[in-house]
Amino acid sequence: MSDQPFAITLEAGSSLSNKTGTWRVERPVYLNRMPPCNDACPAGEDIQGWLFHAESGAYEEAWRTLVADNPLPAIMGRVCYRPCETVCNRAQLDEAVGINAVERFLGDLAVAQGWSLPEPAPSSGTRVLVVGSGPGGLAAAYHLRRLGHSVTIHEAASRVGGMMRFGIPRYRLPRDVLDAEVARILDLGVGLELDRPVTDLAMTLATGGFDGAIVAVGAQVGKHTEIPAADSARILDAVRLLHSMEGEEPPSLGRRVVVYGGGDTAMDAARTAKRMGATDAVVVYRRTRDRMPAHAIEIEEAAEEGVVMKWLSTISSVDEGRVVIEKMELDETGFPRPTGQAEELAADSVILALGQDVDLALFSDMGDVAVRGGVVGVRADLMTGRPGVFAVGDAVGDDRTVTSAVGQAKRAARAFDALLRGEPMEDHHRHPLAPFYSLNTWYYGDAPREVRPRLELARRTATFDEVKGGLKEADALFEARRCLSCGNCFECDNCFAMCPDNAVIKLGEGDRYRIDYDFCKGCGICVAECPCGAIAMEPERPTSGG
Amino acid sequence: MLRQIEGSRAVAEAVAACRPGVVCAYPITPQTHIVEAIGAMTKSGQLTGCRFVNVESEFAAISVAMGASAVGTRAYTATASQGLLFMLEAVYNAGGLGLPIVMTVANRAIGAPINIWNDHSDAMAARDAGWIQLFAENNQQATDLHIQAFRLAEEVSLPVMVCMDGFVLTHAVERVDVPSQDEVDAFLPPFTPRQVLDPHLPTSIGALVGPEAFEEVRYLAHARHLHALNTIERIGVEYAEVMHRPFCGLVSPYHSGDAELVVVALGSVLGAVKDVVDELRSGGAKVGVVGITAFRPFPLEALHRAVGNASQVVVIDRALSAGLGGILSSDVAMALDRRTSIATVIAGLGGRAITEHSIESVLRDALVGRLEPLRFLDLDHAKVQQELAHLENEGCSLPTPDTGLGATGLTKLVGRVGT
Amino acid sequence: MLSVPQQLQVRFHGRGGQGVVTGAELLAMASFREGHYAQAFPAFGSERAGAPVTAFCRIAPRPIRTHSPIVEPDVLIIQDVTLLHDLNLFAGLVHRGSVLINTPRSPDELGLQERIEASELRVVTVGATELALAHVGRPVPNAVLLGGFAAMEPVVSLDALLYAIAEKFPPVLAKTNCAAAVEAFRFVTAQSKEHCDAAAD
Amino acid sequence: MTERRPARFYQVGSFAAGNRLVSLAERTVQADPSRTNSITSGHRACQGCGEALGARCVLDAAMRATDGNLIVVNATGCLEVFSTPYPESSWRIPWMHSLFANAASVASGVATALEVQGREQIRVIAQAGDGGTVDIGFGALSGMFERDDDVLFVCYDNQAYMNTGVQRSAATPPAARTATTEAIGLHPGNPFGQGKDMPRLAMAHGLGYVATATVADLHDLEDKVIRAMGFRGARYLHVLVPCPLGWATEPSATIEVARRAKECGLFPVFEAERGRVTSVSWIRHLIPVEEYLRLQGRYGHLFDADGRAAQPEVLERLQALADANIAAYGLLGDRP
Repeated sequence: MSDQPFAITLEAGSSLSNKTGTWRVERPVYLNRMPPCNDACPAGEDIQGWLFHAESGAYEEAWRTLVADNPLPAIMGRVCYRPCETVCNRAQLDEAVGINAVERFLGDLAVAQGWSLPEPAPSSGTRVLVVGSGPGGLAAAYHLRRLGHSVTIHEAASRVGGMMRFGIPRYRLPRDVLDAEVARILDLGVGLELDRPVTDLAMTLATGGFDGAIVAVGAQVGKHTEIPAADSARILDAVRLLHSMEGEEPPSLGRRVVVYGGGDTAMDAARTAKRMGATDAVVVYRRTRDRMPAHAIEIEEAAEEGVVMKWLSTISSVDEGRVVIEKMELDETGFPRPTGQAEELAADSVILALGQDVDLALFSDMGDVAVRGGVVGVRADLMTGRPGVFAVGDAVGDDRTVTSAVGQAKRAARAFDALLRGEPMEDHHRHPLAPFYSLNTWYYGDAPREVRPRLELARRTATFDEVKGGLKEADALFEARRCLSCGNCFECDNCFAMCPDNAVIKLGEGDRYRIDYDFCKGCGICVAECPCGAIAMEPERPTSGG
Repeated sequence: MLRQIEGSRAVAEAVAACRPGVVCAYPITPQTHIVEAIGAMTKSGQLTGCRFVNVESEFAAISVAMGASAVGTRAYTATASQGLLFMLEAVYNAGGLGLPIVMTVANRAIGAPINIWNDHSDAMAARDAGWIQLFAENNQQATDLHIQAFRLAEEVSLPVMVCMDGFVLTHAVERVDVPSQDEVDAFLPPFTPRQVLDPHLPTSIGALVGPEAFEEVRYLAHARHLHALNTIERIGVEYAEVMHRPFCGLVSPYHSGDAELVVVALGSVLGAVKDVVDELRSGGAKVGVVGITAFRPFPLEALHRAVGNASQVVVIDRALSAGLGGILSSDVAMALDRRTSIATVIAGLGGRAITEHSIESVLRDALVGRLEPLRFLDLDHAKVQQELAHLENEGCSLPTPDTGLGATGLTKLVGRVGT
Repeated sequence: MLSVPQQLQVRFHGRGGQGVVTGAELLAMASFREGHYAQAFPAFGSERAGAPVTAFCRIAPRPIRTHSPIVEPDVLIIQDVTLLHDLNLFAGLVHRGSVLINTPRSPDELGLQERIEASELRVVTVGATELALAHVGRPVPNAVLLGGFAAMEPVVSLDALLYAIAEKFPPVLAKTNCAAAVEAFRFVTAQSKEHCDAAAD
Repeated sequence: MTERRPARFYQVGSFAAGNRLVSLAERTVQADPSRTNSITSGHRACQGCGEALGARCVLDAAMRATDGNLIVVNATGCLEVFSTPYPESSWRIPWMHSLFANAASVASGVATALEVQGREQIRVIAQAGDGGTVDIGFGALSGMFERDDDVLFVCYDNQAYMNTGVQRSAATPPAARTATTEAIGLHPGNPFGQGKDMPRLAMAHGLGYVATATVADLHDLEDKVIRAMGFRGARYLHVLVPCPLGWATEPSATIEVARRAKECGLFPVFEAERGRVTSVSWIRHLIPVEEYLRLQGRYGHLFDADGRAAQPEVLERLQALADANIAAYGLLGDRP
């Protein structure tokens, strides 16, 4: 430079000695926010996490991320009521991401590919009893086994699966899928003893030499109500009906069937009746549709299959071939009260689906285990009053879905493990939620009107044995790629590309970025243009800065 | 080769022989013949490796030359009068950036009133632009100065303006020895720029410079000009040898060594003055003349030496600084001892002929101490008196410029020369 | 080489488009060829075609330093006879100066007697335009007229003039102009001879 | 431009600078860690300066297109002042500043000289703000255009003289407040019916390539720069670069404002060759002009304290301008 004219001609790039970071009053910081789907998932899945892998077609990695929390994706992909999709931010853009469909795709792919679950940790020498082989039991067994404990499942029935087998009809959950995912868990070396009802938990623990137990018994006892009925009247219990669909000779229901109740089980019963040849399947419910406990999707599908709903009605009596119905009306508190008007319905049989109870007799000899209102009292970590004894699923109430059972099982298993190791349960702090407004959705391609119907179509195609079909690989990929990655950087390079001061440093694929506070002037463009809300401004700390 | 040739043509051929890479110009009288000729040479193929750019204004002409120079290509342009003023902002810029452009200024008056004829107002308006300014006395010199100008500009990294009187020289057909290509090649090496825009060595040319360094930048520009004084002489000597010419340096003295009265002037008027000097000397008067070739940088020492012991200096100024008087004479005054008196003769404005007769009468007046400090040569006094009188009736009384200035300190400088 | 007095100053008068400036330049080139020093320059103006135009030519045995306009010409070359009505035409013309006029008519027919006698002028006429039309096919009399000048003033030889014409003009134009110039030279030579004879009487 | 590249609808970050799901070639130059950073850190531009960003995007793309053989001539203005205050320069490429009005001419000289030197592989960009382009630099620019010199002229349009304190230029839009068109009197802000449509003027010169773009769409902007470098002769690129100072916008809103300028139709984004419009960047989500104007203090007088229209008739006139663009350029494409 010496020969260059003084001051008139300058050295290239010499402004690097001018640290403009001192201009800053606010500084951008990278953060992770909780995506609504993960937040809402009862099974505690890292949905965004496994979608991230699915987006790039890394399906096995996606599946492995998934089963870290839930060993039953193929099942979950069929029976879950998808709270994740209800809260999906994408729904405000065009259509919620078909998370459940992708989960099922991954689950089925894993079965087809014969992917096996991760190897258990070295044996801890601890023996754990799991009561019940339903979703809660299986999930608990899986997590405990992975943590190195030896696990034995005691199942009262002669076949594995609990309510997944005896409560959920085949058309919603084909048994080969159930068997495949159960087998995969058992392959980890989980002991399964069938026809082993546990009637006295304390004794079973003692005699079996178990260090603890996770009780995951399902709600298998149908509720009853007193209805005046002729002896000739044919009245069955929905739970039994669905149970009897497995294996032994199914009962004959006749052509005209009335189902009493408004829960998912009522829908299952009605739709099962349809499949058993009933021409009329009428659901009688004492309140209105919006108060029906059954999930909307179940009601829709039942209606599509020709199931008729009778709202604001109670059955006052049952005779051979007919039932008498009394019309109800809602009082100002929304409680149904009789109107006195009666109506007759032809019915060859009446199925009662008025809810289920859990048989908690096994705790009768455990004074320190509180049983109230048909459920076991547990702490936040799902441990009962008896140290080392946990309860999950139907037994602790909650929404009594497969998904929450699986989620509780995971939490119980981890809590149990921590207890055994004498470590406190590490409570990983939850990130703040990533609401829709925190996103800059410009950067996501929109789904034009014409393709939106296709989204739905791709997710459900009616077949005889299974209502919903699976996604083709292309559709699954497409669906996965619709994820907005809410609250978590997916390395779109916007911050790196749009900083007027080149103050964002790209650390390389997978390593995200770093702000160069020597030069960042704190304009906040990176925050404004981050598609997924993974950067935030915070007040400059006087001590630091460029 | 000796030829009877128009000044513009001779200059065009000299410039072409310097192998410029980019020549750009906008038409303005009386510079047109030069660039027309160069344009023709590029089209005919006589001048290869050169692009002639027809630009949309003088402002663009100088700017194109700057761009070309900044990437290391020899650039040339020519202009005059309003054209020079229209490009003046960029002229200063080229001076400040030190881009070694060579530009011919076919000196012409500046309007209003519009006037296409010769004087030095244009060059004087650009005298502080940081350019080297050389003035040609005749077409031989104009030709030679252009060739030296490229060498000079590139050696000292400053743009050079070669001034030749419009029409008087540009359109005069005279005997000129136009150097051959070989002779020019032997004298002028290829252009190696001091600073250049190059993707391999990126630099930033043309920074914003604040108060903390601006004065230093200007100081260095001044130093560069002072340094150029020596370079001009050195190159002059070398050129004289290579081309077998009489040496022409910063100034050209003629009978000034023993003169008591020395005339100082720029450009083509010098010829007539020399004739007059011979005339007066034949009558025994000790008069001489010093022509200034390098007006910027101004050769204070060389001029001082050339003027020698003259007791009186008469400066013929071909431009007027209204409200002051002579421009050249103000500079000349700086080169003189206190005891040397100085008078300014404003002459040849807007093409007004400067005849030997008029020059002679001025000098005779000076010799007998009858020359005012400021005289307008061949001024139509009747006309201006009438106009002044008219103004006086309007209520504003004005002193007549020449006598008016007589009241100032300049009179004290006027001494009588021995008679 | 033909001799020049101390200095010969020629002033050309014509109209825009008649090649007045070129005429002065041609004379300078011929003088250069002849070994003299010469300087030609136009009276600079913003005139357009048709307007009166003036040009000058200095010829000297030593270098010409001055660049002043010529105020006292020794010779006038008038390319357009219609300019004679302009009284300033003869301004500054030296006593016993010469005048070359482009016209087929004789000096007597031009009504210049008074002036001629007053200043003892020598006036020569030649129909240069006609010659130009005949040889060149264009009414451009400048080169042709110089043929007459060569015959009239012993400063440049016809050869030097023809050389200059050949150098200045493209071949065809040069050839025809030379032919016309030669004819003008002969015409004026003859005329001058008559003049001398008449003077001898 | 968006229409030219294969559409990747539904995909994560389809329109982001980079996208891990697509090849490096399909990502923006700005997403490339090895980009030139033609104008590097330490420059003195305001927080959120659109011009600093725009210049880096344009020049980095040009550097890629020319394989590093680039020379840049810069007119006087903000960009020049904040990038080269002695003793520091932010330019990492050969760069020269001469004057306000002569960037195009200087660039002509550079290009001509390179041609004479037989180094045509080195390409030339002249750049200026709107003042140096549409006003004081227009004569030189028109001359360069007309001679078809091998120069790409880039105008970073922030719609006023920001360097001198936000005075009105011939690129200042109607109703906008500047220091010389204050928001006072009967007709506050810049008058309607004035100003130059510079891209159209460039097209009228019959240039091989003319394009408009904004800093909001890097794919589009970079594609156009790279495309422009594929042509020889004079080319013109007009880039809208919001100025937080002059527009009175949040520094963080720079990209959003530019995006809305395009999405409301007030700033048509298109390409033209030899005077004919050859392609148009469609509006993705059409918005009323209010949504663009509302973000900017320079239009503050058009809204009352509660953000309601204070001068509906002015908003209507501005909307009419947008509608006219939408119709003239078919900014809604083939969509209803």
